[in-house]
Amino acid sequence: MKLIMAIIKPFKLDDVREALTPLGVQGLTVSEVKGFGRQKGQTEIYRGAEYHVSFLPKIKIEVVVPDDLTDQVIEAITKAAHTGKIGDGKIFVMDIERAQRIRTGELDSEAL
Amino acid sequence: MKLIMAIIKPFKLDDVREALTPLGVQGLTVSEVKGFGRQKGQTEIYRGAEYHVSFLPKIKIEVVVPDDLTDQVIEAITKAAHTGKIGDGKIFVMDIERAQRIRTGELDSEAL
Amino acid sequence: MKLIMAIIKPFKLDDVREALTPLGVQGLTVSEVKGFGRQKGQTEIYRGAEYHVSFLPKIKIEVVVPDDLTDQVIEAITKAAHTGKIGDGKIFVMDIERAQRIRTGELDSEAL
Amino acid sequence: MKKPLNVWGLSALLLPALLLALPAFADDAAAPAAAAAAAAAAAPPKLDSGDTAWMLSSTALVLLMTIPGLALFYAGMVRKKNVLATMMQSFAITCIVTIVWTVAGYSIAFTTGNAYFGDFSRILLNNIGGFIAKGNDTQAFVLASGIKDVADMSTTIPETVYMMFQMTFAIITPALICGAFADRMKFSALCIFITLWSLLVYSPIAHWVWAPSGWANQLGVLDFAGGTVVHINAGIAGLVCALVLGKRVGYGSDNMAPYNLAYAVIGASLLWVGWFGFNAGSATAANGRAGMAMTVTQIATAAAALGWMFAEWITKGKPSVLGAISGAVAGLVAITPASGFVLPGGSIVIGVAAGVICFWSATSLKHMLGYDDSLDAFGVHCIGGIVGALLTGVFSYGPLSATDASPDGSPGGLDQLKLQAIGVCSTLVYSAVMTFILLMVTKALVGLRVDAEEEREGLDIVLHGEQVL
Amino acid sequence: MKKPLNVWGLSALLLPALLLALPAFADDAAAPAAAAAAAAAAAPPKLDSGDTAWMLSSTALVLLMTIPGLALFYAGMVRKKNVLATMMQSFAITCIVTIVWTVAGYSIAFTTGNAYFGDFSRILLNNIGGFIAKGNDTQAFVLASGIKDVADMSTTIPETVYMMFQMTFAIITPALICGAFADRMKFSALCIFITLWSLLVYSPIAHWVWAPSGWANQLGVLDFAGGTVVHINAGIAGLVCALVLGKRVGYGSDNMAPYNLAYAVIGASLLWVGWFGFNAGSATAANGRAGMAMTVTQIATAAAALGWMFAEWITKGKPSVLGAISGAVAGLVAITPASGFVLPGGSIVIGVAAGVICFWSATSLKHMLGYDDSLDAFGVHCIGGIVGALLTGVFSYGPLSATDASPDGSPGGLDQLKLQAIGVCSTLVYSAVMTFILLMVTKALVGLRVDAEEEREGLDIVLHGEQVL
Amino acid sequence: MKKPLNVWGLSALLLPALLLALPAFADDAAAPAAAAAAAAAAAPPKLDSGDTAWMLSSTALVLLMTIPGLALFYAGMVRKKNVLATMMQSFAITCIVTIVWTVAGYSIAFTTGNAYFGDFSRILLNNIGGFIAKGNDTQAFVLASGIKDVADMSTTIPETVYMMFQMTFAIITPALICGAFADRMKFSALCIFITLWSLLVYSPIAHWVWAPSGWANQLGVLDFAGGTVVHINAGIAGLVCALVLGKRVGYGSDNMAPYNLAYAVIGASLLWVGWFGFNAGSATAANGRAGMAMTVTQIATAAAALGWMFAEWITKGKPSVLGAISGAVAGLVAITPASGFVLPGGSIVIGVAAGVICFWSATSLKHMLGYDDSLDAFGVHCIGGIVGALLTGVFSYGPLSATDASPDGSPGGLDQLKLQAIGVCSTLVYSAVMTFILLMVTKALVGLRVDAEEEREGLDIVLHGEQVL
Ligand SMILES: Nc1ncnc2c1ncn2[C@@H]1O[C@H](COP(=O)(O)OP(=O)(O)O)[C@@H](O)[C@H]1O
Ligand SMILES: Nc1ncnc2c1ncn2[C@@H]1O[C@H](COP(=O)(O)OP(=O)(O)O)[C@@H](O)[C@H]1O
Ligand SMILES: Nc1ncnc2c1ncn2[C@@H]1O[C@H](COP(=O)(O)OP(=O)(O)O)[C@@H](O)[C@H]1O
Repeated sequence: MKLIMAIIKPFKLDDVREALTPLGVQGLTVSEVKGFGRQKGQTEIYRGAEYHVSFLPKIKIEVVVPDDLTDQVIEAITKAAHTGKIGDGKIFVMDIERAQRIRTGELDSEAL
Repeated sequence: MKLIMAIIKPFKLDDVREALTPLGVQGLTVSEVKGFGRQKGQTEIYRGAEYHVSFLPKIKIEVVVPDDLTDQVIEAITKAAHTGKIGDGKIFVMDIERAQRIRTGELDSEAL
Repeated sequence: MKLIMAIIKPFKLDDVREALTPLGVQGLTVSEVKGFGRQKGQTEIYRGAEYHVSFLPKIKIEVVVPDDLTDQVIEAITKAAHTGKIGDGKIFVMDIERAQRIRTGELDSEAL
Repeated sequence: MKKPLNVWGLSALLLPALLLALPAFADDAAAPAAAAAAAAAAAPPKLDSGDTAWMLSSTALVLLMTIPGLALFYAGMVRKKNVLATMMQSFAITCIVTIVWTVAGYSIAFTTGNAYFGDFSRILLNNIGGFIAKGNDTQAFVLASGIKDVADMSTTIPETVYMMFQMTFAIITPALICGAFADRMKFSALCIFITLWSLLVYSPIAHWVWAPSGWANQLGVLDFAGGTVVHINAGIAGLVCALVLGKRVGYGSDNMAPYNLAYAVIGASLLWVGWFGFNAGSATAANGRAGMAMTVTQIATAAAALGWMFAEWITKGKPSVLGAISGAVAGLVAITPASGFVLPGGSIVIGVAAGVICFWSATSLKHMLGYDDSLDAFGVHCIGGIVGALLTGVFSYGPLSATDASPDGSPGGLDQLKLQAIGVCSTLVYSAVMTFILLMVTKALVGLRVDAEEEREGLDIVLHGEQVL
Repeated sequence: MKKPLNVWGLSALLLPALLLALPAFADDAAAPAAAAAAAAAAAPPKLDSGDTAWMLSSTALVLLMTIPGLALFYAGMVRKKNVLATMMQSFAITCIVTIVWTVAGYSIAFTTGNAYFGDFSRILLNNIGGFIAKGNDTQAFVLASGIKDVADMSTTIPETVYMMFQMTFAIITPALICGAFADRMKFSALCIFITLWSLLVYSPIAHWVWAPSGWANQLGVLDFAGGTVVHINAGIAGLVCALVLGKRVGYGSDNMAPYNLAYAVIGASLLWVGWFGFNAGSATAANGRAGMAMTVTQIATAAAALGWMFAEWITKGKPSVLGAISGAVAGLVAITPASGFVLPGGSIVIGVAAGVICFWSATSLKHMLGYDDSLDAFGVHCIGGIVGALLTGVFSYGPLSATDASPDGSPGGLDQLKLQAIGVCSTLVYSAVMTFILLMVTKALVGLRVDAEEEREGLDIVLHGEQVL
Repeated sequence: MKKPLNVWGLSALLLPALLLALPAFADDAAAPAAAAAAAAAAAPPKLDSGDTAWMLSSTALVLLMTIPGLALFYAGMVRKKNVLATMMQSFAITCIVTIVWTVAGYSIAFTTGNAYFGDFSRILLNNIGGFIAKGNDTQAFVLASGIKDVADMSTTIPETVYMMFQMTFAIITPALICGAFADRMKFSALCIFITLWSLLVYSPIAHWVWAPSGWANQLGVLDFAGGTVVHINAGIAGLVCALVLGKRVGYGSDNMAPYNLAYAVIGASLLWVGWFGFNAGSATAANGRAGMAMTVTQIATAAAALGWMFAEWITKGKPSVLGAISGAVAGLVAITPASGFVLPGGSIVIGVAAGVICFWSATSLKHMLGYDDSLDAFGVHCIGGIVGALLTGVFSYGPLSATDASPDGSPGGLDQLKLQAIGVCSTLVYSAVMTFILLMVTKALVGLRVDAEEEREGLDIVLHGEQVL
């Protein structure tokens, strides 16, 4: 199994989730994160003092999938999260050695 | 070393932490996340418009342990986080190549 | 490529970011987490009832770097996040099999 | 980075107002003098410290309704990225309308002029301190009719207090409109549009209904505290804004759940408390009518909140907090025109009707018709205002409005109901048409809407360079 | 998804009230007529616009205490998942009690009836506008005793204003109880319980203590603004609720740290400000007694806040914000019965005593006895109320309560202390017993508590389908 | 864990005050008697219920400014870790100053004494209830001059009400200072410093300016509602605190963006609403002067908010919410001394000047000079206060301050401007010097600042053991 971790723009979350469902992805986990990257942050102004906010709000999606789904999932995310503007985000893939469902104790691909 | 990542129900956090301490786990890191899965989300109502909230609040625990503790830790988490109801969550295991304690520079299992 | 995950004290975030830029790190992702560890938590008092808060606010930095940068990045983080006091945090290293930039589809080290 | 403000745009604002008003000015320049003469003939009206005390307090209460009341009510219902921009709308409107009212709005609304428009005798509050000597006014304010056969209206308070109390009404009315175009209007457009709207829509309608020389007042249309002037007016203007600006990006697909309903509850609560100043203050005195106005306000509000709550509980299975507070606001709106005219019994009916009907309009009608009135400015204020304005004509109790000149007062009945319908319709038409024109003018000057990407990023950071939390 | 509301449950509510009240009704049907006759004989009491102005403002201030004051104070102390449900309790109670008070509560409390229960002459506020002519009441409200040898109480304000001011007290009292059962009561149960409690507990006790015909009033029990009627009453009812409903799931093991103490600070601050209306408004006039009531309220509150703060600082090492605001509320509670009777010196003693004793009751007594009074409705309101009610009997200063009929007023002393103890005990007993009975009735109708899993998920989403942030 | 409170430190507080005051006490012990005699000769001044009603309401409004107004305004601008500690400062100061004012502050400020310091005849509010009989004061309060050739000032309200109204001013003034040392002062130091400052800086300056015997009052310095006494005084004290305590850790490098500007907007809004009590209440009556004071307050505030907003829009490209609310506060500050003396025209000029100048002082001057006045207590309150105090001397309109004794009042002009400058300078010098001394005393007793690591961790958890959210 692979853990696919995608950093995307927040307003793309629903699109990505909808793109994954048809592939048979039945679960995923989402966190609010702040991203620093090529996309330049925003300038905030407080009593005339300008702060450069280098961190922008992003969404991190973590989804564990069977090996054979990996490519399709990556492709689906790329498509759904794409705007073509800087800051669209990244996808990283890691290996998962083991997975277990807490409720039933099912293991590995059974557990996803 | 292994990174054990567990997605659990929020109110089970204290139970899980208490289950790990006797095993010698001396540290762990916790994030608030939102989970999408078999457990159906909630319906929220705003001025009569019903929103289906597909994401439910979950807690993600990340704990790095020496290889030989892996099984016990997984078992302890499974037990402590179990309610038997849908949405209890998952445990994923990844390999950690290296660990370092910032304060002392200690490495690997010394660092945990 | 490696995913370097560092848990640090919140007020060290800017220092760490500034330490990484000269190394050519062009992106990273940050989350607010709560840490449990050797550092003893705080005591909060509510209507005379003392709660021991075992979880302390920490920052988790996730940064994916080419293999050859790994050591320098770890060193830079260690230095910048160091205060010498308990609770300074940890650095964990994992292997990343694949990376992709959503905007362009660029792969692996091109994508970082 | 936004481009610096288009300064000439703003300075162009006062022109149309001046042009439109010139005829009125010419016709009635002599009126204030006449009024003064009439006042001199009768015994000068005496000040009453108790009435003044209550009106000073009421003014504070009504200001509290807009800042922070309405600011919180609206900000709690938008998404996180628009919270500050939404609060800024209420706050900036408070400042802008204060100046507009001082410069010309008050004069347009509450001087004699003709039946449609006041005159310019109080421009820049000219001579408003004219009766002051030794730190106090020597006589109370008279709302002069300046017209034969139309009686003056006497108060027992200084004119400054009357002007200030009315100013707080002039402030909240345009602020209510913001609910309709929340999340997408440019701030520069808002500044221009509100300035024009205050002068050319609010002030004239206030004149029609509340000035002794106003045509609706003379006709006998009843509107104690602003059902037509404030709520129907703002609500229909909101609908026009919602239609002209179009739907929010993502409307119908994105989750637009409120950021923080706790803010909305605080806001609704402050609206309720402040509304005591609005309605009971509209008696311009601390008397039995003020007491009855406060009583019926409380009862109608509670009845409407429960009406909406139970309607939702029965039809949707759960009584929501947003429903309860929305119902309360609907009740407050509906009782507004009636508050100085009806007794507790009538107020319960008005409340329940407002709660249930506005529940329907905000939850069903809106989706049926498909406009995106973000925070239901139309669904609650216009519909609630119409319910209240019409039922005023049904439940009005004579002795509350009786005077020496009119010993029967204005009791409810079919005749009164017809008059109420006239008031409602003319407000709807005038406000809708003028709002449309002023939006077009504003669009021509600076454009109305932020672009789609800015809207997605959120108005807080795009327009104001700030973020909440 | 919740099952739709059990409508017949609610409609069954008024029955017990009617049954219980019938004897009173039969006995005293003639009383209002008698009172009217008496009033006619003397010169009709004159309205005073200054007093009316202050009472209108006070009414707004006391409403502000409940919404948003108490709503925020309580919501800030619960966990995130119960924030909206907690605000909803205050808001819904405001609406429910408004209707209950209008329908029968006011009549039960403030008409003659007998020594225990008013009559039904003001049911549905019947004839409350009876003196209105030409937009004002022709005479001020007289709180009729209707009983030989017991003097009427005259005011200088319209009855509507008196009724409204008292309504805000009727609203806040049951809302205070919610602190005890926060986080676990069903909303349907709350609606039913509060309706019954308001009619059958609050209104009668208000009658005992404040109606000229009430037994406690005739006996000479002093309670200026509601130490017994409001705080002891709500506090002991809270304790009974906490005992009957049982502890929160996870009590003693889970972290139940407050969600947002900033809300609690705002809430406590608004309670403080609004309490000026509560206490100084209880003078029913803008006079020296109101001024002194405001003065001693301020001093006792500050003294109690500092008392709690230093007690905590010394014993726990840190002065907490929650401690300071809790102390302030304890001081406000304790000075309430005393506020129209004592001088600044006495108020400092009352304040310090309330701060230190309530610190002990909320932090030690509660843990010793082991009940789970979530937000210390009992520990602060009942204990603080008892401290204040008894010390009123010690520090009462005669000239503040003197009248022509009683030129010495009610000076403090052993005799008065005994009377105060009687007032305290009878309130404790009656409220506790009735609360228990009404909880049992409610339990039989719809059940009292959400189930454990719902409680764990949080009331916001389970009961109202909404979430904060 | 903090070490338990150093109790003797606090008890040592009152000593210096007593020592300093002893001469005054000796000199003037006979004065109250004399005043009483004088009062007896003339007809006793009558109470007015309307004026009393307004002053009771005003007192509530001014308390609302500090809690929760200022508490929220300041808490919204600090970082998350200091939110509760910042609210606690306002709340604790409210409590502390209430006691200090009761014990001695009021007596020092508003009794005769000499030109610099009152006497001790009202220590512990001694005899403040002296005129009470049958629940009301038999005569209104006279602010006795006790000095030949200096007229007494008569009011129409009970002394308790006057004392309470003034107490709320004594509360907010030191609370304003907190803006300067936010995020770094020890709470124990704050308690001690504020106690001393209230007694030895605030009360004397209030005496100079507002007591009939005060030197500035006799000289003819105009300060209607506290431009010098409150704002310049607090602002300059803030600057001294900022300089003595030094910059925040991380100033200039760390992101110190406000935690929650929504809180700041609520706070600013409540300040605005409450300020009606502050300024219009300073008329001590519900009359034309109060009405005009409310009017000019509203206009100047709106003008200043727009002034700051457009200045920022033009120079920085975006109108920020923080800018608009800061401008509003600057306008409120600047109109304060002028509010009972000027007409609407003057108020617009004062407002615009305050908005633009304070924009410059808070955004440019501060960075030029390099002090760290965290929340611009100096930049807004001192600078705004000076703008207002001086322009009062320009725009003052005679009839507003005219009396029988002085039929021309105090019209603006060069002479008056000079007097205003004297008032400003003496406040600046006395407050700065005394603040410095009292900070040194406090430092010697308990130290002023938390250590760097505590500051980094945040005051909420370190000082109070609590956290927000
Ligand atoms: N090397 C990296 N490691 C971890 N996260 C990264 C890395 N580079 C970028 N990111 C994340 O991806 C987001 C988008 O990257 P950015 O460089 O701004 O634009 P783009 O994705 O178009 O190249 C960043 O905000 C950050 O959260
Ligand atoms: N494939 C997955 N990858 C990542 N997280 C997952 C995955 N499947 C489930 N989860 C997480 O686990 C949580 C529980 O899963 P769910 O399917 O609802 O119930 P159960 O754990 O009982 O099977 C989800 O809310 C989600 O956060
Ligand atoms: N085994 C672990 N797995 C994951 N996170 C850990 C682990 N041990 C420590 N941490 C994280 O590192 C933080 C610091 O650890 P702690 O033991 O308090 O101090 P130190 O880093 O000085 O040893 C913890 O708060 C926690 O977030």
